[in-house]
Amino acid sequence: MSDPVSALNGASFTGFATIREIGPLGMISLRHKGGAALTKAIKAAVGTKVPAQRRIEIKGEMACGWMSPDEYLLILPYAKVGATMAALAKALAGEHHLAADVSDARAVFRVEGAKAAEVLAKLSPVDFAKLERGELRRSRAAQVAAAMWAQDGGFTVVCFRSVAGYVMGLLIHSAQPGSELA
Amino acid sequence: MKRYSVFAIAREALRYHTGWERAWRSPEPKASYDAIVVGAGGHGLATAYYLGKNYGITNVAIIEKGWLGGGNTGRNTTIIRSNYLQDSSAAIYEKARSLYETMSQDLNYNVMFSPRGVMMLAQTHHEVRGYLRTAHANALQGIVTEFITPQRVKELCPILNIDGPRYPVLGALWQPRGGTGRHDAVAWGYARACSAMGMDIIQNCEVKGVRSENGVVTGVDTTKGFIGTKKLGMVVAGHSGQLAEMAGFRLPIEAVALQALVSEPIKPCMDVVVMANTVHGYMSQSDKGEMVIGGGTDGFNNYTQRGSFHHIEETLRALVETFPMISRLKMLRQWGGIVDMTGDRSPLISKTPLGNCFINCGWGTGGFKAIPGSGWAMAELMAKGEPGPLAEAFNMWRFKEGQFIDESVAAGVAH
Amino acid sequence: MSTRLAKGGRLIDRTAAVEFTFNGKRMKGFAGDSLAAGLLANDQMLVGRSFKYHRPRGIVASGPEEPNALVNLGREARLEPNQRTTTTELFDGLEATSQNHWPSLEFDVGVINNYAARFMPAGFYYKTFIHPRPFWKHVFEPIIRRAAGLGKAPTQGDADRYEHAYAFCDVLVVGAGVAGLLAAKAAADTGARVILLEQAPVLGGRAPVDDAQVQGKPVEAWLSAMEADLAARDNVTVRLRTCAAGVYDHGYVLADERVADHTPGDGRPKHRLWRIRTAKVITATGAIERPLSFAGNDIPGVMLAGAVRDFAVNFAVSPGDRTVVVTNNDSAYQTALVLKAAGLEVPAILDARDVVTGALPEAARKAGIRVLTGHAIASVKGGKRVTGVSVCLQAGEGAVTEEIACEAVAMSGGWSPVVHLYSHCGGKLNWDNGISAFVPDPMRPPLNHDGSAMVECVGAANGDLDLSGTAPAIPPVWVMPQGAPIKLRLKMWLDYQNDVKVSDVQLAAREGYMSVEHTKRYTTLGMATDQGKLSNINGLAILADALGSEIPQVGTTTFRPPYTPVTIGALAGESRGDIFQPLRRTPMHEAHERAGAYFEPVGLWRRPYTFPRAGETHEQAVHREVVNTRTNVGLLDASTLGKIVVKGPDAGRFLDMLYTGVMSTLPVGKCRYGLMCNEQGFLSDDGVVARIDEDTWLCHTTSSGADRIHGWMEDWLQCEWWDWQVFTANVTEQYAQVAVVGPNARKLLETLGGMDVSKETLPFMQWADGTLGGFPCRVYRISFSGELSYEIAVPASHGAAFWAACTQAGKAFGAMPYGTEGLHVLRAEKGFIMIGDETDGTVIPQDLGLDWAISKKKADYLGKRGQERSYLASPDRWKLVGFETLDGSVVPDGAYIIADGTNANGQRNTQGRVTSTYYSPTLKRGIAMGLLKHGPTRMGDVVEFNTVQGGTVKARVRDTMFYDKDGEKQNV
Amino acid sequence: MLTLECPYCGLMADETELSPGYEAHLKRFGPASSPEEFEAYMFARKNPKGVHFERWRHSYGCGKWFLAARCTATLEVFGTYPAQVGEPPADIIAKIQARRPEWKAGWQPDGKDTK
Ligand SMILES: Cc1cc2nc3c(=O)[nH]c(=O)nc-3n(C[C@H](O)[C@H](O)[C@H](O)COP(=O)(O)OP(=O)(O)OC[C@H]3O[C@@H](n4cnc5c(N)ncnc54)[C@H](O)[C@@H]3O)c2cc1C
Ligand SMILES: NC(=O)c1ccc[n+]([C@@H]2O[C@H](COP(=O)([O-])OP(=O)(O)OC[C@H]3O[C@@H](n4cnc5c(N)ncnc54)[C@H](O)[C@@H]3O)[C@@H](O)[C@H]2O)c1
Ligand SMILES: Cc1cc2nc3c(=O)[nH]c(=O)nc-3n(C[C@H](O)[C@H](O)[C@H](O)COP(=O)(O)O)c2cc1C
Ligand SMILES: [Zn+2]
Repeated sequence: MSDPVSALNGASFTGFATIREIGPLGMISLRHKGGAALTKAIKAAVGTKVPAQRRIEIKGEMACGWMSPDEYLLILPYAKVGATMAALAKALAGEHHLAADVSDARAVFRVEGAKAAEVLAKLSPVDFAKLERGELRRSRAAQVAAAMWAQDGGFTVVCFRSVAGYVMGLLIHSAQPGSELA
Repeated sequence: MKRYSVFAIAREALRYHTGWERAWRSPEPKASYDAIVVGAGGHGLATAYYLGKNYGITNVAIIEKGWLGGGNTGRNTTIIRSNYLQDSSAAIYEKARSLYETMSQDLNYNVMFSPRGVMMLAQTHHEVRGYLRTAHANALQGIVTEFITPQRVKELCPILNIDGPRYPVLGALWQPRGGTGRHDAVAWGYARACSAMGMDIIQNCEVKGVRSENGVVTGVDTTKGFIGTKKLGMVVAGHSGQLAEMAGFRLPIEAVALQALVSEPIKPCMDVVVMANTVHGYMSQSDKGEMVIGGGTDGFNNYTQRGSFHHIEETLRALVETFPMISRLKMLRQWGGIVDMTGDRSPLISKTPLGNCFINCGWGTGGFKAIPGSGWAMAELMAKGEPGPLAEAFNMWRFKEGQFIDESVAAGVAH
Repeated sequence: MSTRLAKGGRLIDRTAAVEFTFNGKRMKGFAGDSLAAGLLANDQMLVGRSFKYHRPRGIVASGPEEPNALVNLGREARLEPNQRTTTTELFDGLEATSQNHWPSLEFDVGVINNYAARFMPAGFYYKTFIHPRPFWKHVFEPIIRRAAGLGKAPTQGDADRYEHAYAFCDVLVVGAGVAGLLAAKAAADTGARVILLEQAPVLGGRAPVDDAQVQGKPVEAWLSAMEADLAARDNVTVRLRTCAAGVYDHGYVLADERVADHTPGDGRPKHRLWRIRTAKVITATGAIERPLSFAGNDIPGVMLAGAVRDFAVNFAVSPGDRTVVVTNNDSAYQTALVLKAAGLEVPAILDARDVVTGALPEAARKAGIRVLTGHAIASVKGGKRVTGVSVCLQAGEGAVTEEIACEAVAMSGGWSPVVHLYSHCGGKLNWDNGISAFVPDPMRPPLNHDGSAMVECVGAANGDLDLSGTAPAIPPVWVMPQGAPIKLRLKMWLDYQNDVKVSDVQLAAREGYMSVEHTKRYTTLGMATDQGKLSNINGLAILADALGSEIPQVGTTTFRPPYTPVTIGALAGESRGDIFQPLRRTPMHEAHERAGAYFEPVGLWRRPYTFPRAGETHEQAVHREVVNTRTNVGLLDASTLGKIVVKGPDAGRFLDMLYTGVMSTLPVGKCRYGLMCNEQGFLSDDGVVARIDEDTWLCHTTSSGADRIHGWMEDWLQCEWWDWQVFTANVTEQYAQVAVVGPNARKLLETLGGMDVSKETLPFMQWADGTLGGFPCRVYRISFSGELSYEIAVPASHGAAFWAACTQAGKAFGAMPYGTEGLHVLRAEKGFIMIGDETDGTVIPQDLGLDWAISKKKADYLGKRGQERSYLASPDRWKLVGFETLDGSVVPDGAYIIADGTNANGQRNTQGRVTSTYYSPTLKRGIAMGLLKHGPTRMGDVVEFNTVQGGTVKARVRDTMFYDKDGEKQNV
Repeated sequence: MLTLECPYCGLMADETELSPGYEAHLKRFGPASSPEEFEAYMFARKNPKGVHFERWRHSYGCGKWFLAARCTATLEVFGTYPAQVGEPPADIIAKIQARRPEWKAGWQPDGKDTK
C-alpha cells in the first residue's frame, strides 16, 4: 500500500504570511448528545476534556473541537485513527452515537506569521480580534466552508478536501506581498 | 388625447412646449365604478386598458398606493422573451411579445421595444439538452427560437468570453425577436391611454380593505375612503398576500426582494440580451448606455425594496467571468423590487374564493415581458367572469391538484 | 486663463513634478494634485461633452460630486471609462482622454443636438420615432444609442487584481472632516473599537480650506494634533482613500479603498472592498454645495465657489484671472477673499439677497470687492469657456443692468448635507427652512437588527454647516432671476451631465409627471453618474414650484448605494480566474488531466466526459469507451457520488420515510436501490443503499445530490422528527471510488488481489470490506451499466494510487478509463434512469415505471401524499418507454412527440417527449427513452418526434431495456 | 445583509453563513390529510408584512436549523430560538408585543391565522 497523500501534497507559499498545507491528519467526526460516556471516550481517544461551545481543546498533537451541540471533531495522528475508531466503538457501545473517519475528507492549512490574521480577514466574515484563544470558528472562506482556530502563533484552517486547491488559491491571493491590511 | 408625433413636437417647440397636455389626469375617486383594478403597475394598467379596448368597459378606476409604475414595473431589467418551455407559459408570453411589437403604435407612445434578440447561454451539457428541449417545444408552439453555436454567439456578442475557462459556452438558445423595452414608458403609455378612455387613475391611494356581501365583492376601503365596485381585479405583485388577506384567502406566494443594478453609461458595446444561467448573471445595454444587470433573489420574506448585497457580488463575479471587459466599469446604482413568488414560480390569473374578485399575480422575477398578454387575459377574465384559453391554466386551484406550470425544469430562470 | 499660482498649494509638492497627458497633449503637474487640478493648471477648461446635447463641459466641482469632468483613464487592459478627474490623484505617466464626442473634443459633430435642443425637450423620444414601425429598431434606436453613453467601452479584461476584506467595529465614522475626527475621538474615548473612513487621501475635510481655527487652535495645528492622537490609539483605525459606498441592513457597510489607483501596476490590488460590520454608523460626510440656476450656468468656467476655493488653496490653481462670484449665502465670500488674497481679480460679488451683513461680506467689502446685493446673473457669455456675465436684478425678469467681463464664475446656491448613507436603509429626512436643505430626522433613523438607530449624522451632514454651531441662514434661490422667462429657463442647467434644464422639469410637471419619481425618470434628472449630487435639490425645488406645492411634500427621490460608483472588478473581488469559483477535484483529478480528459462541470465538480485519444472526436472516444467496457473492462472515477452514513436506533424508520421503498428490512451486507421524492412527490434523487451494521446504513446519492440530500435529511431530523435517534454524516469526500466495469472486472480485481470477489462470496447487490492490492477498501457489487461491475471505495488519500494500481492491473485485460458520457450511454442501453435526464422536477417515480421501488405497504413516506393528488395520480400522465427509430437514426435531444391538432392557443398538441437519446455503439443504432401518454400500453406503436427544422423522426415504442434483458452479464 | 444569532453556537452569524428556509412552524400533513390541508401545508403562506416566524440554517457553522422572529418590513429581529419547538418561546412573543403593540399573536401551528 502507498503512503496516504494529502490533498495538495504539502504545497506551500510565502507572502506576507506563510501558507502550508499540512497533513495527512487524523480526524474523526463524532456525533453524540453528551454525557459521561462521551466524556470518557473523548478523554481516552485524544486526552482532552469535552470542549465547551465553540471551543477546541488541544493537547499536543491531539485535539477535540466543538462543532455543534452534538458533534465533535477529534484530531489525532493519522496512524492512530483506526485504533481510535475501534476504541470509540467500544467505549460508546450501546450509546446512540456516530463516529466517522473524515481524515481523508479534509484538507488542513497552517497560516503563519505576524499578519496571518489579515490573510484570513480577507476571506471570512469573522472578527479575528475577538476570536478567543482556544475558540474554534466555523465559517466560510470565500465560497466554501472552513473551520479555523488560532494555534501556535498562527491559524489552522480546515476545509473539504475537494476544494483544497481553491482554498490554497484564495490564501495565496490574500497573502500577496504588498497587500497587507494595516 | 392629443397625438404624439414629430410634427406635434415641432409645433410645440415653437411655443417652447407650453401647449402639451397632461399625459394622464389625476382625479379624485368617484363613489363607485364598474370595475376597479388595484395596482397601477404594468399588469394593472394593461388590464384596465384591455377592459376598455377589448370589452368597452371604461368606467374603471385604477388605484395605486404610490406613483404609477413605481412597483416592479419601474425597477426591472426589461428583458422581453417568450421562449418558455411549458405550453401555457409560452402562449401567454408569446401573446405579450407580439403585442409589444406594436405597442408603441397602439398606444401612440414610444415604449422603445427593441427586438434586439435574447440569448440564453448553455454552459453545461445538461443545459444544452435543456435548451434543445425548449427549442423543440417552441417549434411546436409557433415561437421562433434557435439553438446556436458558440461561434454564432461570439458573432452576436463579441464582448462575451466564450472560451471559459471554467464554463466554456457550448451554444445558446437564441430568440431573435426577444429584446428589451423602456419599462417606465410601458406604464406611462398605458396610463395615458387609460386616462384618455375616461378611466380614473388614482395615485397615492392605498387599498386597506376589501368589502363583500354574500360572498361577492362590493368595494374597497382606501386611504381616500370607500370606493364601490362591481368587479375587483387585484394586480399588486409583491403585495398580493396583503390584498388576499383583506379579501379573506391565502395565496401560495412569498414576497422576496429581487435586485438589479446599472453600470455607468458607456458607448454601445453589446447589441443583444445575454442570460448566463449556469453562473447566474444576465446583462443588456440600455439605449442610454448603462449595462443593465439583474441580480438574485433573497431567500427570505422581505418588503423593503432592498436586498442583501452578497447577491450583487455573486452576479458581478459571474458577469466578470462571462464579460471580462466589464471589470473596469463601475456600478452606478443598485436597487431592489419585491417580487411575488408562487409555489411553482408561474403566475396566477384566476378567479378567487370571493365572487367577482379576481387575482393577477405571481409574475415573480419575470413579468415585465408578460405585461400586455397578462392584461389581455386578465381583462377577458374580469369582463366575462371566466378565464379564456390564455389564462385558464393559471388558476389558483392548480396547487391543490398538483398541476404545476413549472418552468424551472428547462434549466432556465425566469427574467 | 486657468493657471497655477506662483505660491501656495497645501496639498501639492512643488519639488515633485509629474507628467501626464490629456488627449495626447503632454502636461505637467505636481505630486498631490488631482487630475482636475492638473488640467486646470494647464489651462484645460474644456474637458468633456454632455450626454444629450454634447455641450462643452468644464470642471465644476472639486470632489466626488463632479458631474462633468469625466475621462477615459489609461489604456487597453487598464482603460477605465468615466473616471472622475476631481477624485483622481495625478501620477507620473497618467493618460487621460476626453469622452463623448466625435471627431474631437473641440469639434464635436454631436453638438448639432445642441442646436436642435428645442426639438429635444425632456421625454421627446416617447412622443416620436413611433412610425414607421421598423424604423425604431433599424434607424432611430441605433442613432440614439451611438449618441448616448459616455466613455469608451473597454475591449479587454482587466490587468489589475482586487480583493475583499472584512472588518468589525463598534463605531464606524464616515468622513474625516472636523466633525468626523471629533466623533471618532469621542467614540474612542469610551473604549469603543472605531474605524474612521475618509474618501480623500488626506484628513481634514473642508476645514483646512474654510476655517482659520478649530476649537481655538489654528486649523493645521489642530489637525496634526488630532491625527497624532488617533494614530496613537490602538482602538482606532483610520482608512484614507476609502469611500463608504453603501449602508446596508444590520450595520453592514460597504467601503471601497482605492489602494493602487494612483500607483497602477505596482502589484498591489487596485481596490479593496471592505465589508464592515458595525454596531453603529456615524456619518460625518459633510455637505455639498449647490449650483445656482441661471442661464449659461453650464459653460466651462462656471464653478462651485467652494471648488474654486479648494483649487486655489489646496492646489494653487485658479480657474481664471477674473472671477465673478454669485451667491445666496455667505460662504462664497470666502472664495472671493481667497482669490483676492492670491492676487486675482474679483470684479464683483452678485448676491441674490437684498441685505447682506455677515462678517464675511463685511470682510469682502473691506478688501475692496464690489458687492451687488439683490443681484443675479442674467446669463453667462461664452461658448467653450466663460467670457463674461450679464447682470440683472434677482427680483426681475432678467433685464440686463450691466455686463462684466470675466474668465470664471464662482457660484454658491447653498449647501446640501450629504444624507445619502443615512438614507440607504430607510432613514427619513426633514426639510430645514433655515438652511433650505434636507437634514436627517433623528426620530426616524434606519434601524439596526435590534431595532435601535443604526446611523447618526454629525457636522455638516447633520445640517450644522458652521463649526461655530450657529448655522447661517441660507434663503432659497431656485432660479436666477426670480422671474426668468422661458428663454432663460431653457438655458438653466440642473443636471449638467444629462442635460436637464429648469424648463424640462417644468415641462414634466405640466405633462402630469408630478411625482418626483416620475419627473426623475421622465427628464433623467439625477440619473447621471453623479446621481444628482448637484442637481437633485434644485430640481425638486423647481418641481415643487411648478406644482404649487412645497418641497417637503414633493420629497426626494430614493437614495441608493453606491454613494460614488464602485468598480465592478472590486465587487467581484478575488473571484476570478482559477478562484472564480471553487473547483472540486477528486483525488484522481490530476491523473485524468494527465490522461487528456475532456471535462464537464457537474455542480462544482469537474468530471471527465471522455478521454479522447489523438485524432479522435469526443464522440468516437465515447463509443470506444463504451465498447471497451462491454467487451473488456472500463474504469470510472465515481468518487463524486454522494455517500451519507445514517446511524441510530431510528435510522431504519427514518430511511423508510425518506425513500419510497423499505430500507429498514435490508439485511446487513446487502445493497438496495432506492428513490427519494420531495414532499410534492416528484423524484429528487436515487442511489444504492448499503446496510453496514444493525443500526448503520450508507446511502449513495447522485453527484450533485450529496450536499442537497444530506441537508434534506438534517432538515427532517432537526425540524420534524427531532425526537428520533438518528445521526447522519456526509462522508462523500472521505472516499475515492472507482467503478471497475466489464467482463474482465473480476480478473482485474483478482490481479490486484487481497480479497475474494467471486460470485459466491460477493454476489450481486452485496458489499464487503477488505483489501485490494494492499489498499483498504469496501467493495460494492452494484452495476449501473449492466456489466459485471464493482464499485470500490478507498480512503481519498489513497485514491490516486489506487486508480494507478487499477490502471496497471487492468493493462492485461484491456482496461480503459471511461467518462460520464460513456456512463450515460451504458446506462441508457440498459434502460436505467438518470436523475436530471428522465427527471426534471415534474416527474414522479410512477411515471418512470419504478412502481417496484415504491412500497405499497408503508403508511407514509416523503412524497406519498403529494403523489395522491388528482393530477399526479391521473392515468393520463406521460410514462416512460423506449423508442427505436425506424431508420436507426438518433432522435434529436429534447424532441417532443407530436399529437394531432392544436390546442386552444393554437399550439401543436403533444403526447410525449424524449428524455435520453444516444447512438448505441453496442447496438449500432439510435436508442431513446422518453415519456409518452399511456406509453406502456402502446408497445409497437409508431410515433413521431419533431425536429427543430420542422420535420419529424418516426420511432417505434418498445421497452426500455435495449441490451441484455435478462441481466446475464451483470450476474456472472 | 442580516445578522442572526445562532442559538446553538451563541454566535452572531453573518447572513452569508446562513441559509434561509422560509416560514416556520408549518405542520406536516401526510397521506391521511384532506386536499385542503395538504395544499395549505405545501403552499398557503402567511407572508406577512410585519412579524414573521421563519427558519434559518447555520449552514456554514454548526449546520443546525433554528427559528427567528423577524419583521419583514424593517428587518428587525426579535429573537432566535432552536427549531425543536412547536411554538415560539414566550419571551420572544413578549418582546414582539413590546416592540409592536399593534401586533396580535395571530400565530397558530396549523398554518391558519386567528386574525
Ligand atoms: C429587479 C427586477 C428585475 C426584473 N427583471 C425582469 C425582466 O428582465 N424581465 C421581466 O419580464 N420581468 C422582470 N422582472 C419582473 C417584473 O418587473 C414584474 O413581474 C412586473 O413588473 C410586475 O408588474 P405588476 O404590474 O404585476 O406589478 P408592479 O409593477 O409591482 O405593480 C403593482 C402595484 O401595486 C401597487 N400596490 C400594492 N399594494 C397596493 C395597495 N394596497 N393599494 C394600492 N396599490 C397597491 C404597488 O404600489 C405597485 O405600483 C423584474 C423584477 C425586478 C424587481
Ligand atoms: N459655511 C458653510 O456654509 C459651510 C458649508 C459646508 C461646510 N462647511 C464647513 O465644513 C466643515 C464641517 O465639517 P464636517 O466634518 O461636517 O464636513 P467636511 O465636509 O469637512 O468633512 C466631510 C468629510 O467626509 C468625507 N466623506 C464624505 N462622504 C464620504 C464617504 N461616503 N466615504 C468617506 N468619506 C466621505 C469628505 O471627503 C470629507 O473629508 C467645516 O469646516 C465647516 O465650516 C461650511
Ligand atoms: C432598465 C433600468 C435602467 C436604469 N438606468 C438608470 C440610470 O441610468 N441611472 C440611474 O440613476 N438609475 C437608473 N435606473 C435605476 C432607477 O434610478 C431606480 O433605482 C430604479 O428604477 C428603482 O427605483 P428606486 O431606486 O427609486 O426605488 C435604471 C433602472 C432600470 C430598471
Ligand atoms: Zn450555529
